[in-house]
Amino acid sequence: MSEKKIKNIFVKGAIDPSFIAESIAKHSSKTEIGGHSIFLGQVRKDEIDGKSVSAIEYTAFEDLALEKMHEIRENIFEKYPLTCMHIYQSLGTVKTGEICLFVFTSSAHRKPAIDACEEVVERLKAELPIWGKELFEDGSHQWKENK
Amino acid sequence: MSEKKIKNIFVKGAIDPSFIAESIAKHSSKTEIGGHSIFLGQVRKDEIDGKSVSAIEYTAFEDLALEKMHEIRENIFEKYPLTCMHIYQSLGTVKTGEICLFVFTSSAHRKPAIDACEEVVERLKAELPIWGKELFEDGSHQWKENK
Amino acid sequence: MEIELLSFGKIAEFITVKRLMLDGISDTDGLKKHLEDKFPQLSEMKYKLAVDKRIIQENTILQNKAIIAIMPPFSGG
Amino acid sequence: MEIELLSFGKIAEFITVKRLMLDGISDTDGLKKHLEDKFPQLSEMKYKLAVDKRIIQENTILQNKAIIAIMPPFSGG
Repeated sequence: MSEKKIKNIFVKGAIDPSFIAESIAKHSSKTEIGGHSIFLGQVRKDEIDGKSVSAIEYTAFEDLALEKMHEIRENIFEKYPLTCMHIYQSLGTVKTGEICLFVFTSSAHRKPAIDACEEVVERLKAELPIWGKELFEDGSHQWKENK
Repeated sequence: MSEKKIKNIFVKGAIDPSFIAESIAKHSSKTEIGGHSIFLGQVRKDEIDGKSVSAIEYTAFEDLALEKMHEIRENIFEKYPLTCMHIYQSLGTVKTGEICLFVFTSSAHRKPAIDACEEVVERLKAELPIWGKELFEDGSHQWKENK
Repeated sequence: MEIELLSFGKIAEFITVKRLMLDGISDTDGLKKHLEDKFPQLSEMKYKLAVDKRIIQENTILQNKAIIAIMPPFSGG
Repeated sequence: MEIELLSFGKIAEFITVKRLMLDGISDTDGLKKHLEDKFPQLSEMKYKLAVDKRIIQENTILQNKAIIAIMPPFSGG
């Protein structure tokens, strides 16, 4: 992991469950793995002042986000004995009920995969320059804020 | 959750990634969900004294396991604000690289789903009367022990 | 008194009897001693008993026709 | 000195200028004051600056042709 190979994490639009299935299936040849931990973000139909969110439109400062993600990835691999880690974040429009984030970690024993997955999700939300614009059914919008 | 409806968790053989994809896809209509946490157990090709595990054969005291799982499920729903929880454990033979456990929790915000998923995995492994017999390539076997 | 025996995992490899007549044994402590005498391998391992599908943590009175499960450490997941 | 501006999220709705000529401003503290005077909405919100793709935590000297990103709180995931 020491050479500076920046992996892309961004995908256009929603993440399809069949893509998640393919990702999982690819790991069947990695027979040193005993546990996978997956986090999926799904766009919630929040109601604000009687208006419903119909989609979130994601934008990012992509270069900076990928560099930051690379740094997080290296930290996480140093900290946990992981076999693999895969991260996908949507850009563009993702409708309510669709998947916008897919974090996938694997390790020989369950604990590192579980802990690393949670830490990646927290750090990604706190540190990556990505913005979600909540689009309402009436055409108005508001900017999402992470808690 | 108070009526005594015991759900089955056992599936025959390995859990197919396409089944996991279908499970995820079914949640797109539950638009109050913001986060899903998934744990997958995969059969590891451990080497013991130069012999490789080729599969694990799972058996269970099914009635007791399902009652215990029901109790755990009720505890978890009392403790965390979850939208849903799904649990599948293989019985019979699961080959190395295949999935033998699928725990899937969902909630409006990420934290309850993540914490509940981890707790269910820990409790399932500690409390459910299920046994894994590690089959080696040479026809011998040993009984798995959870850590 | 007659009880039904269910054995699982590694224990099912050496306790294959399904029914047991018990004389002078009235509780699970007595049953454990009886089983460990009869199956010395059992005394060398950890195991739990369930009586009528309830895992027991302490000595429990046995009823006629009780179903006793003998369970080695769990290894599901 | 001339700098390039990249604005994101909510901030991109009111800071649309892409280039800025700065007179008598040599660091990010000076730039922040300048931007907040020019765009009062900015002074009412939290934001971070990145200089040449590095998020800065403290006052930083600006070079000519620097690329400055103005970023509201992140909300990815």
